[in-house]
Amino acid sequence: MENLANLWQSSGVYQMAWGQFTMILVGLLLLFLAIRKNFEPLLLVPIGFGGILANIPGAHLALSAAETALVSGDSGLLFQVSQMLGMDNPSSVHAMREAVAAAPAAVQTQVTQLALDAGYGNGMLYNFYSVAIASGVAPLVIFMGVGAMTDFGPLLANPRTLFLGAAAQFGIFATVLGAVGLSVAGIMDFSIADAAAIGIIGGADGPTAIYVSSLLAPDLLGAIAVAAYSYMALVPLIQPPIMRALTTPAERKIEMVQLRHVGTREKITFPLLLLILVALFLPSAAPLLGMFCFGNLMRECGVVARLSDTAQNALINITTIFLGLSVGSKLAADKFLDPKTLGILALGIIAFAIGTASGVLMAKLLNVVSKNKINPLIGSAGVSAVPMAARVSNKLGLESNPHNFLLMHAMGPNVAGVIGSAVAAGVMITMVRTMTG
Amino acid sequence: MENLANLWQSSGVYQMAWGQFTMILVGLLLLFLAIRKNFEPLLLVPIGFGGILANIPGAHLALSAAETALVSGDSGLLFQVSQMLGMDNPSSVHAMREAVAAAPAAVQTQVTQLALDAGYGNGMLYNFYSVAIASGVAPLVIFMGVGAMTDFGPLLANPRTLFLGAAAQFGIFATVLGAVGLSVAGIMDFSIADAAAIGIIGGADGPTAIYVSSLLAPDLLGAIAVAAYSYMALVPLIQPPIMRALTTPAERKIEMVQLRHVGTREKITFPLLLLILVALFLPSAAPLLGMFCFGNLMRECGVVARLSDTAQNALINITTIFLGLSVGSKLAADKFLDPKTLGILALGIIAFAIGTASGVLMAKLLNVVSKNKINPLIGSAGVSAVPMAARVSNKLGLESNPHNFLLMHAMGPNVAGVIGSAVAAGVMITMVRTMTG
Amino acid sequence: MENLANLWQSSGVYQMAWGQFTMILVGLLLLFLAIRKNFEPLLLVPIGFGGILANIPGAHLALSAAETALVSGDSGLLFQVSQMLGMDNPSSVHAMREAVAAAPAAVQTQVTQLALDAGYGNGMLYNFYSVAIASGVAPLVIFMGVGAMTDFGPLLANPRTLFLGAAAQFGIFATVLGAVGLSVAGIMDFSIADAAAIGIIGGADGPTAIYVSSLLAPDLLGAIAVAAYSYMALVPLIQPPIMRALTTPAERKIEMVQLRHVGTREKITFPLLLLILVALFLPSAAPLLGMFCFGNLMRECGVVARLSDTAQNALINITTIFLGLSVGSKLAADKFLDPKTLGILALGIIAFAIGTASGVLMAKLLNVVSKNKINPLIGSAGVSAVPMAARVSNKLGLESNPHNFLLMHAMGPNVAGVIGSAVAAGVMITMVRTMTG
Amino acid sequence: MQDTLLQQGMDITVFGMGIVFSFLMALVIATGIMSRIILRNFPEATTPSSGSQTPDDVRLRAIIKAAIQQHRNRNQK
Amino acid sequence: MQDTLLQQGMDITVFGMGIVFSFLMALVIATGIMSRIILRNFPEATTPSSGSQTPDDVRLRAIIKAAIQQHRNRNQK
Amino acid sequence: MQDTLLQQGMDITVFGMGIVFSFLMALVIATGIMSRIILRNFPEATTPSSGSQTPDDVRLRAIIKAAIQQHRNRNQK
Ligand code: NA
Ligand code: NA
Ligand code: NA
Repeated sequence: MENLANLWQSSGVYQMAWGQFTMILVGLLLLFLAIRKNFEPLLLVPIGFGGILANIPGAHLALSAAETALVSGDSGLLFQVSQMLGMDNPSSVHAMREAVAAAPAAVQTQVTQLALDAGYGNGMLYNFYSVAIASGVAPLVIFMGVGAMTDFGPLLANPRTLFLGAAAQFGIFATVLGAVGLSVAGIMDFSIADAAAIGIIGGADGPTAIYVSSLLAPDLLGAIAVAAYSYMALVPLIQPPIMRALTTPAERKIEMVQLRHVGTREKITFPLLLLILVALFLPSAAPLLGMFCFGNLMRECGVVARLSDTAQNALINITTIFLGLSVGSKLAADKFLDPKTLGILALGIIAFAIGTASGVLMAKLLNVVSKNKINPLIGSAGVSAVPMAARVSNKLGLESNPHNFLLMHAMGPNVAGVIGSAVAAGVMITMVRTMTG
Repeated sequence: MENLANLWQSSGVYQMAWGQFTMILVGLLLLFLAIRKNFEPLLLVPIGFGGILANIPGAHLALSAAETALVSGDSGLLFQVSQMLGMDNPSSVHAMREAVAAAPAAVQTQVTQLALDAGYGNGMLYNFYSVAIASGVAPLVIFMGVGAMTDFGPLLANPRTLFLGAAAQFGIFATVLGAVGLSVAGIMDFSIADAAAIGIIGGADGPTAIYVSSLLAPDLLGAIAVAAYSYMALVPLIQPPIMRALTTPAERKIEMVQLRHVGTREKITFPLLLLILVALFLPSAAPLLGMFCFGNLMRECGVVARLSDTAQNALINITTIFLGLSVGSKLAADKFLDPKTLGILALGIIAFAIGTASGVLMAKLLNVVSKNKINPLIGSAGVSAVPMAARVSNKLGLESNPHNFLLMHAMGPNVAGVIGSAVAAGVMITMVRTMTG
Repeated sequence: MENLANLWQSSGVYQMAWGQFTMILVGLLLLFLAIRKNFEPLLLVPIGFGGILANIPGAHLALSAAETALVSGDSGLLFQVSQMLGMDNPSSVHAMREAVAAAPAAVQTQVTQLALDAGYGNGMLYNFYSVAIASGVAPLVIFMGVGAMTDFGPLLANPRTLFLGAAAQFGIFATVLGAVGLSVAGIMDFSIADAAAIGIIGGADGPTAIYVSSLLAPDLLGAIAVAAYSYMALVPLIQPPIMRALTTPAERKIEMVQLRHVGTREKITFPLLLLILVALFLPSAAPLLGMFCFGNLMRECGVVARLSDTAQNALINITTIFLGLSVGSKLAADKFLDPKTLGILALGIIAFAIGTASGVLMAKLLNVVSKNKINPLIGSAGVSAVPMAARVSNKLGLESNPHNFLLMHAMGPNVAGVIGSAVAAGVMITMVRTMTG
Repeated sequence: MQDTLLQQGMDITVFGMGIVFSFLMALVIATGIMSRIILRNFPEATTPSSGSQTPDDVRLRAIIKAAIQQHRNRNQK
Repeated sequence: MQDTLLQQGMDITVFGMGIVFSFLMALVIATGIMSRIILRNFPEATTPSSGSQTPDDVRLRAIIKAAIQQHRNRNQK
Repeated sequence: MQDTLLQQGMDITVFGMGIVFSFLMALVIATGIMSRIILRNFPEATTPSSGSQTPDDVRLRAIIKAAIQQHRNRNQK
């Protein structure tokens, strides 16, 4: 009988809190969007599934050994932990979890050893998160793979489009200001690190967003990643009205000069050039852009085809699976079901809108000062969201002028946007660390 | 001269104990069975080879830094360790190794640091085992890959076959009772955790067996994994006599209604349904069944084909290599050459036999209460051992009735058996932890 | 304004020291050699790129958390560290870094925890190095893949060629003597461990060289790996003059008997035979040769084709990427820009030359005592450098006798050289540990 | 102690087998409901089953199709 | 404190946007110089772009070529 | 100390080279014995060497065979 009671107490129904139930529904919603609506399925299928796993009551898949011990341990164990933490009278287990997270590394080690001795272990998703994201490796490997898949030809044929990629990053910084504004107005409570991590959603680049928030605001990582990937999938809905509002029919009809052929030598040299500029001026962007350039060099140099092939296939696929599940581990109810998530979702879509607008306006500005006209529809591709945003530019271009194929022209600002948001990420990481450190 | 003596003392011949010699022969036997007799070669080739490597005298490939220090260290180092362990007069190095294994995590860390300072390091296979098995990740990744390879169509067309998969798990629990019985009778000395880990051999599912024994009885893992995979390979020998003995010729001739077509929607929904039932009722089975459902969802959802492909190929292959070598590391002579191994081998084959019989009998029982008759030969497929057991059902069916193809019908109970043994694994892990914790 | 100053101070230009600038040029040179001159591009592209990354000023990609803290921390933090190290008045940050490296593991843990609490983390390349090389796993996995790519047929058809592979290893030991000589003469300051690690360059086998130097002389690893791979690429330039000088035109015209067919059974048995000899006589070579034999057994046994395929493709490619970047992390200016590097480069080329000569001379010696004549041109292939050295033998053979194809004959000593240098590696690791331990 | 071990074994067997059966019975019922809902609401016009075609297959077939087409064109000349 | 947060946000925006623009402007200039140097010194005879062909493609084409060749030979008999 | 270093170097060279030779000589002998036993007891009817065909190759060939077959059938109409 006691056994039956134990089993019942260990079963999900008994332990399920409303938060976990809600989060399982959120996970199912993400899966629905990914599978039926084709919202970035490569990421949102693992993220949604991981989110469900993280919220299975009693399974503790997303908790460390120490957290599991705090959640499931008896009062004797909790007392020992409170002693280690120097807490005389801890108000709640939740307060103790926060105290452990804030404790010096040596104390954390002690608590972990105590948990291990009591028979608790890390949850599966916690291990995935530690290895894939906390170490920083998964977003970087994805970036390497993206580099190996990127053709800089259109950008090299028309380097001016880098300005479009730069302008579109204004979405990032406007969002930082927005997040700060919400805090100053007392509506939300975002720190400067939170604000920076939220802003990066505007970069419209998943691995960059995950990398930055893992460093600056790990608690918000789940919401930020979900927002980033969802809005990337929504680019065909978000961008067109903004693009139409900011351009005249005449502008939308501009035909662009055909791009010149770009040779192998230029393609090989470009990633090295970018790397050297990073080395000289922006060391904090070195991990992201370094791996990106490395992937691209492997692609273009022509002598390591088997490595490039693996970086674009087996390696990026394996990493994507574990990255997605790890992001899902951050969809735990107590982190995600927070008013902050609403703020993040609202700010994220504003970020995309402002980025789109800035890109279009910059294209119009460039047309003022230069002879070879740019169709401002390709400005919106500067947000990155490769290759969706470029396709949107192409589609709107064809609507206005059925003979005007903008796709290749839009690939320039599109990949420029990847570089631009990695630069912005580097700047923000450095500045936030200086401010808070 | 001293150098020559040192080299001789470090050479294998000098250090080889009979146990290691025997285990190298066991490793060669496993390789022979795998390569010439086609006994689950994907696993038994790495396991057999790993077993040989683990028993190379003087190489210490399967030992941790601390264990290597205890085995090779001088008396000064041994004295320091005994002080750390609080042993006044340790009887043997073996006793000290056991004391280290039982010591609190903080003491283990101290001993390890001492060993590292003295220049000892972890053996190669020890590292593989820690990363692949002790962390739990390798069996889970294999399960994900198996999920991505599994077609639930036949099961969905005839869900009643889930009962066959349930019944066949009686082999597991009968074996638990058998192991307990041997202990009570004083013949063997199995704890309840040992008994549960041995029972899972009857699940006829390699990764499940490895996962459970890594949690409940790591010392027995080598013997359990070898038994599980060997008997899976022996299914075509073990099952037919039992199946013939329990069925009449008329029963064996039963033709089954052709399976209905199962659509994509059902196939996509099924893994999610299973996941939700696990979340509600059986959180302890969440890691195994969660990864299994994730793999299957990737397969069926149709939008992440490249992830599904990687899960079925590169990722599962890489994991299999390291899983096999890691299991081999548990074939060290002092663990494997133990009367317990004989007990495990004997109990394992009984488990298979009882599981087979239970599946067949359950099919006959279902025929009593239902209209659409089931050919009881497909009941034996409920032990899992995918797809070997289903092929055995098919073969015996054709013997009795050359027009009766049972293969697809047997795939239903076959995959049900995978679910069934994962459920059994979850139940046993929870109950044993409650009992011993 | 303060912010701008901070950013400027964190930028590369401000922090770039001449050493780092030089090393970036060295990295670019390696990339040039790899891409344009086809110098072992699979390794030298990642190594060169990693070398550039490691020298980006201010990015600290190759430093541990503790090292980063020492390099960037304020005086308060430095004071705390010096207390932990028991240094009253540390002369420089460099001295403190060395003291940390030499400190007991427990003290290192303390310093690391302090660094983590202060917000410093491991650099990306440092993490890659720890996982891939410090653990020993990457060279071993590469060796497994090489084993899976190796056909021992030519060696089995003519086992005498093993003597050529043995003789060519004299290059290794002559170089050890050379390094010791430079130290005794006071020109360089190599320890016996350094000398052994340098000698292994003469093995002309990249993963073996990296494995040995990671164990015996991690600080020299960068220079040793660069030398090993560069000289392997230079084999077509280094070997021919030596081969011509040591052979007569008549010898170069010797036609060899066609190799007999070697069956599957022999090919399956050979890796097991080699493994058993290693187990009996040379446990210290067990990790390298064990993984090599395992890869070869997977290849030949015919029942694990999917594992063999993965070992030869996805797995070895992934490992190569991270191995290369990790080696690059050892191209930090303060390690590489050292007179020792010049010594290593000079000794390395001598090693190749002596190895080549020894192989050729041994072939001539074998001809004195045996009936079936060996073309001494295949002796040089004993240095390994698979398959470059065998191709060189073939080319020189065709120059002298247009009907004489030596390629398959040279593959025997070529793969024998891989075994030979792995044996030499094992011997040296054991002997150096005995001497210094 | 031995009694306890036996008792523990019995407990695991009885509750274990019970839960395996209950869980799989729940799964049978839930699967039945699920299938009925889907078949009623989304009666499929026999769609080819997806999920097993890798992009490689698709590419392969495309290339082979193209190769054969090209070959036929040449033969027709 | 709130003032400081606002100030921090402004700092990040102003300097951040400035650096993004300056960096990409530097990249535009450097790329321009690089392209000019390469085009002047190594005028390519339109080489086919490399880097995107995987070994698989190559093998595949080779096999298909061989298959068609073989097929044609048989047809010609 | 310097003497010792030299001595250590000599030791490594002499014993190292000795062991490399002895080990490979043992391997030559063992290989010879192994080959003789196998050739005497299992004289092979020249079997094709295995181990180098990946499943991909097999699938590829099957598909191409099928493609050609199908093509030929159509041409014969
Ligand atoms: Na962007
Ligand atoms: Na089963
Ligand atoms: Na060699």
